[in-house]
Amino acid sequence: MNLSVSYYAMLREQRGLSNEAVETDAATAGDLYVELAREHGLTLKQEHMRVSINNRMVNWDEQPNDGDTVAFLPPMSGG
Amino acid sequence: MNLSVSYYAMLREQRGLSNEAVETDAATAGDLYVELAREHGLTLKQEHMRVSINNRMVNWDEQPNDGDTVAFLPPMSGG
Amino acid sequence: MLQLTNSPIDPAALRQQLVDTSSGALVTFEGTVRDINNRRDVTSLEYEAAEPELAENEFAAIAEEVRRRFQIIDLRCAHRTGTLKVGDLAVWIGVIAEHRADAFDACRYIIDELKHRLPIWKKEHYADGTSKWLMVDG
Amino acid sequence: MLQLTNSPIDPAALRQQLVDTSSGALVTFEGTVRDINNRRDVTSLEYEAAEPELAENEFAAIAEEVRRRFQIIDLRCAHRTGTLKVGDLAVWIGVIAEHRADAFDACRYIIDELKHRLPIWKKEHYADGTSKWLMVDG
Repeated sequence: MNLSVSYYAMLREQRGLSNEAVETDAATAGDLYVELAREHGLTLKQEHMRVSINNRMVNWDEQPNDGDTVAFLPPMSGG
Repeated sequence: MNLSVSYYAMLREQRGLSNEAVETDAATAGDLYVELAREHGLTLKQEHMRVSINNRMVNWDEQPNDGDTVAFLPPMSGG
Repeated sequence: MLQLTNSPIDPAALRQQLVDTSSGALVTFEGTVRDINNRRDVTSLEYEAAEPELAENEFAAIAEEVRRRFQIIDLRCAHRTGTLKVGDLAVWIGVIAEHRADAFDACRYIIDELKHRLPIWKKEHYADGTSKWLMVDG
Repeated sequence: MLQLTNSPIDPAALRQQLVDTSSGALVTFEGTVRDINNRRDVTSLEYEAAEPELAENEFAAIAEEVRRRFQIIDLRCAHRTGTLKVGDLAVWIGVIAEHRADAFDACRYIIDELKHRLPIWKKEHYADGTSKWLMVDG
């Protein structure tokens, strides 16, 4: 399937871009991150991050569908 | 001795005035209130009130001096 | 630090007095006149204050306790006197601190103590024409 | 209820949205940029936010929790994005309630949760030319 993937903050800097189109067979959002982390040398640990699909916070075992936007969210620091 | 006595809020209404000159031999602020309460039929209980002498909060056993201003303060309700 | 005033309180002006580059948190409390209290329709409120000097002395004592208990940078307080109608601002308290926990705790301490200790009295006037002097939080 | 903005936050305008005749208490929190954090001289801050829709959805979840836990009338929140300098307002939260305890507790709950959950990231720039992405409360 084809997904749109977004990166923010330190993760965006590590990846070197904000968005990219990804073709993947990853079964879950977590699997997708493992795949992309390996490919691009991303060092942030999954347990410190959150993930959203189509602007809705989801669990790492959520399954993305073709056309979805998946965003990886580093530890937040608003306020 | 001669004192200036101030009443506020419900106590002012009960006494019918805000300030009065009082000649008294009362040894303490508490004795003074007992004296005035008896004379004017004031019903507020001393344990629910506070008292100040010359704009300083004091205990009921504080002794006023000639020329002092004593204020009787009903239960407060600011804010 | 305590402003007793017969005119409307100006929150923006008070807020501007609380500026410090080391401040990370400002917490303010505003108490306004509610239309219903103890299930009765309130039309107006009257605040009577003791001599300003006595109120200021007592507020200074509260402020000293606050500074001893919490790590704050500065604080301000204004309290209305006279006649207020529903929606009017009766009291404004602002506290700045490096960190938010101190600002919250200090602001709350001030309003809690002020209600019991500041020599100010509140008389409520009701829609049925009656009125009543209130006790704390009444 | 959440306003994400690249321009300066206007507290007076937000405050005016929180008016209700049954309200007796308004508590506001303002978070500002401090000149020193973790003992380092801060020159500016950069806030990066996720998609507005994601931030709004997460704030709506926080607001729903607040309304379930505390007896409040209404709330507002604004958060800056972009570059801020020392003294600039980064976040504004306001809560009105009948009684002050709920207004204080709700306002504090919102800022505590927001820091962990709102998809916004803060990068500090220091006087020595370095910079760092912060973790919560860092």
